[in-house]
Amino acid sequence: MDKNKKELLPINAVPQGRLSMWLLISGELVIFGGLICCYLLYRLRYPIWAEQAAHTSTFFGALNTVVLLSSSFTVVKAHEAALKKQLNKITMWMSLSILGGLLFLINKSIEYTHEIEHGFTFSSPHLQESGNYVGSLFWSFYYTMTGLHGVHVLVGMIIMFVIMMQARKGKNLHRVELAGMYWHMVDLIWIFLFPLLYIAK
Amino acid sequence: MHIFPENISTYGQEIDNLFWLVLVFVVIALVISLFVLIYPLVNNHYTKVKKATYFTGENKKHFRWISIALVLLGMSDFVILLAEHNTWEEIENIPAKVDVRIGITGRQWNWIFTYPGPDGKLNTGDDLVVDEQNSELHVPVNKNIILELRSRDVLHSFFVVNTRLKQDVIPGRMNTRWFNLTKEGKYDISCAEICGVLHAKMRNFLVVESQDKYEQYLKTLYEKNTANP
Amino acid sequence: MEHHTHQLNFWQKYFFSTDHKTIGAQYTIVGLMMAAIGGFLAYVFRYNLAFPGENIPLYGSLSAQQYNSFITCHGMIMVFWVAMPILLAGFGNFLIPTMIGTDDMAFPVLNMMSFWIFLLSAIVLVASFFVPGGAFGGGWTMYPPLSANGYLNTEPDFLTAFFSGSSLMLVAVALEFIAMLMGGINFLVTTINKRAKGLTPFKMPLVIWFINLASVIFMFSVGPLVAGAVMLLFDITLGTGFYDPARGGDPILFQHLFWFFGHPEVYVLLLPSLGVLAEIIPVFARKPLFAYRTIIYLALFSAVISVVVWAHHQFIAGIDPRMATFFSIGTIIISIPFAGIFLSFMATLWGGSIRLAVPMMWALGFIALFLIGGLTGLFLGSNAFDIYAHDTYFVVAHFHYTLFPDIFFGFFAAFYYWFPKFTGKNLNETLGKVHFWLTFVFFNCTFFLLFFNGLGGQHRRINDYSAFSNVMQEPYILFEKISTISAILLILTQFIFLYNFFSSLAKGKKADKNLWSANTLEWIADSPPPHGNFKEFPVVYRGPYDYSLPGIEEDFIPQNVPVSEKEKLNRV
Amino acid sequence: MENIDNNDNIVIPDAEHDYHGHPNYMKVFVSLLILFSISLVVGFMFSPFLAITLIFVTAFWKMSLVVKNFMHLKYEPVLVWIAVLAVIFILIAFFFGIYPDITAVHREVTPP
Repeated sequence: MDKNKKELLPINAVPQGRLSMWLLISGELVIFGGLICCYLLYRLRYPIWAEQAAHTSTFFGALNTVVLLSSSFTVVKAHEAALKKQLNKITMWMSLSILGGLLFLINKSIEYTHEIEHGFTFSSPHLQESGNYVGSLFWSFYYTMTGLHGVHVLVGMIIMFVIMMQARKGKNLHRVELAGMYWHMVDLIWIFLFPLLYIAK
Repeated sequence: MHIFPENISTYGQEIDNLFWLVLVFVVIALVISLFVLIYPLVNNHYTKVKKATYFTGENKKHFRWISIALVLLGMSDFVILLAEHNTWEEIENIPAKVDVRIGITGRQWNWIFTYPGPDGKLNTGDDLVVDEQNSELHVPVNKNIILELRSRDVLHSFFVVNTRLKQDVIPGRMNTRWFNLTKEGKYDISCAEICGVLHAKMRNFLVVESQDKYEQYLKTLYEKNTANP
Repeated sequence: MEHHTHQLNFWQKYFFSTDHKTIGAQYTIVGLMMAAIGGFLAYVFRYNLAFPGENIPLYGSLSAQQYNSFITCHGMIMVFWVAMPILLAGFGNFLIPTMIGTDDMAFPVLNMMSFWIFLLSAIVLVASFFVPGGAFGGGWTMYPPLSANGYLNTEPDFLTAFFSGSSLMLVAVALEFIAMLMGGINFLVTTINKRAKGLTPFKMPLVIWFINLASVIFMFSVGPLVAGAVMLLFDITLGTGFYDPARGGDPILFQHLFWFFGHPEVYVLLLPSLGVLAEIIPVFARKPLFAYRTIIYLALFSAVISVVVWAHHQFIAGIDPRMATFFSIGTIIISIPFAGIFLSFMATLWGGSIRLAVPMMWALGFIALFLIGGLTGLFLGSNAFDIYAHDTYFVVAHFHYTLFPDIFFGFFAAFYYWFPKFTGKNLNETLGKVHFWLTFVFFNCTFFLLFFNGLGGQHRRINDYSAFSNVMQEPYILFEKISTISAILLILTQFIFLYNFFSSLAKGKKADKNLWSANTLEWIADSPPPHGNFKEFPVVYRGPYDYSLPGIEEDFIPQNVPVSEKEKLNRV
Repeated sequence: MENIDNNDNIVIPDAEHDYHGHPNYMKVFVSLLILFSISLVVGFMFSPFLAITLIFVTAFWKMSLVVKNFMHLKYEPVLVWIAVLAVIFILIAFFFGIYPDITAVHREVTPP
């Protein structure tokens, strides 16, 4: 597509799959953004949350960030392969991305196990019993935000798997990019959750 | 027939006046718009012979009547805002001169009234608490009364029709409002925010009385409290 | 253009159809059924208010708990299960593909799925009446702590808490949001990508603009509330404390989350109906819509402003007084574009050649009633007076004067206008007029007197006013009775509509293809439009409102008629 | 009605066709990793306030890299930009509308 032609395109030159994906992503970002705003407001209200945030494991958080960033990279490589119709490469890159998601969830569950062992659960009864209600609220937010994000990771993995199965037969190759976009959104949310929950102590 | 119930607070009249002011604007706007709406209906019936005028209204000259109307609307809105702003500030901000401070706490389903004890201060150990259904809130007449509004369980809303004061009470935080009542008598206190099954039964009384009677009431309350603690 | 002519069986044709018209009809019919439920609830609690303690015909006696449930569900149902499916999803499904000249939605299967999720949400809501404790009874705003834990008065286990009225209502609302989000994305993509050749944005009918704008507002404002609803659900079922002040939370947060969506929602409901007016008024005034482009700009402007006015619902909730001033300025600003839109509609009538057909009567009735509703908003927008009027019947009357015309007058206008198109049958004109006048009169009798009750200090959501001396006096008791009787008559009037609907459907006269002589693309298709709508995709050459163009014999030119040389000379 | 003759076609690119350009993904990925390590390291180097500011600056930077390059927002028309920027506008309106009531509560909050 030469440059002149591009300028002639009307503003709406987006294929409908991509357009609907963008709209879905903006809708999802508002949901997560609302949740993050609520967290941020409480975080500013209760500086005391820092001592609870200290219990989160920066190591696991950082590891997960690297995992998600890399899987974002692999999925965009899959998109590149899809444009060149290299079916084997698509399968490879997408499997790597799904593996990344899996790794993320495994990390997350190890992390959850640690935290639950220390008594930090959805409503953290031991904090409530000792009168530290504010501290228990931090953990409610922690589990809601990471849990909701985890659900999105799982959904993203399922979507990628389904589309990979289609793409390796050469069907619906353009959907590889759409799955990728959804996965990038999952990554994007984590980019904000990580500093909010793990490093801003 | 009176539009408003009897007013007993110092700022109540301002709120009533505000209503009349806005009503003037609303009636003028309504009459004009209904005329604009109905006039063509009466005059421009459909005929096969005469076509309607072709008029897109796209340029500024065509739009000028609407622009003028919108500017007028904006201006009258602004006038209303200016007119009500002082009243709003007056009600929201606590006056410097505090005569009586009373704690009011909502619970399912009655209002709890807390008077300062013998030390004259609220929120100390010797406060006098009345926590009964249909109990009375006694306040002296012509005094600045500061209300500390709290809630014990869910949202309620402290509403005395005759004082024109309404304020939600929210668990976990205290709202402060005030009134200065000019007329003695007995009035209803209701809850204006749905608060559960017996929301309709959440009614207490406001008794406005002279300073002497008020002090007398506090004294008997104190004696009752010390008699059976 | 290809048609899939393979035979569909009964289920595929009427239930699991992917055809936009069938889905639109499904939305509308479910919406009307829910309206019947909402209307019945209204009848029961209105009867209780006028004749307290008496046995209610067709129901029995009403307890305080049931009264609270009924007012709550009446509000919920009317906003989320009547207005949303009829105005947004129903109109959107019927009108968008036909008016932009295409065969179906961009994603027909997604469209079908969104309807079934919507139906599921309606079923969950109705089911909540039958769980122990009944449907939630704390106001449709669902303010915690009442919805979170004050409602059951116990520390319930997970299952009991999950199957309680408040939790099921939240689940139903969440499902409804998902359905409408899916529908909204579908509308937007369809409108952006599937328009007929030549149909540039500024040649689109206004109703398409407004439905899409409503979808956009909905999509962007609902997010925080979805998050908030999840948090509230966890508060109910898992014992967290997001809104529980005893556990560090704050109930005010939910109020903000709710109204951040709740106020834009008002415009989500209003815009599709305004779009319908914009279609009907020019057709029956035989005149171009006044200031078409300006209306679009005004609407875009108000869509932006609509997300910064929400806190005027919370003036007395103890929010920061300076913020209250800020939000009341926002409220004032947003009144101006909507006034501009209504004035433009009225200006369209001037110099027109007006046919008072049934759709036009509903449209004009809408404007007349909405004027009262909108102008009484000025009282409530001034925050000092709102201290007194908040949560009284003044507010009740005010929002019924805005929402009733919006939902029902808007729907009936559209119904009488497009019914011949989408069924191919004519409606009975006389019955339509009777239906209009009775609805108009009884509606006013129901709600106008309530303004006075509100000014008299009658606070709302009370099943029994016997404790309050300011209400238990004349004329307020009389007003309550008049209002109730009118409300019952208003509900009975709707049977005329039902009769007209079914009898016309069964044995109505065959409708002309373009019986109102309108310009927009749906009138080019056959009546009723077949699967795929158009025989061949239309090409658009002109705007939607070219009525009574000088120098042309007919007083309308459909959008797909090419522009002639002669016409160019005549056009100023 | 000046566009009366402007019978323009709406050209919707073929979904399977590569209608946009491609950045160097490896470069973007490496810069993402660099930014990420910066956000990890600053916590140990600067005062808390500065560190948090830097952490969020890098977070926003990472966001823009992902959205613009991986999601190809760079190559999208205005319409998509509006959809994405609207999210930010909405969230800013939401945050600052609520800030005074939740965080900057000036009134006495009764202890739980």
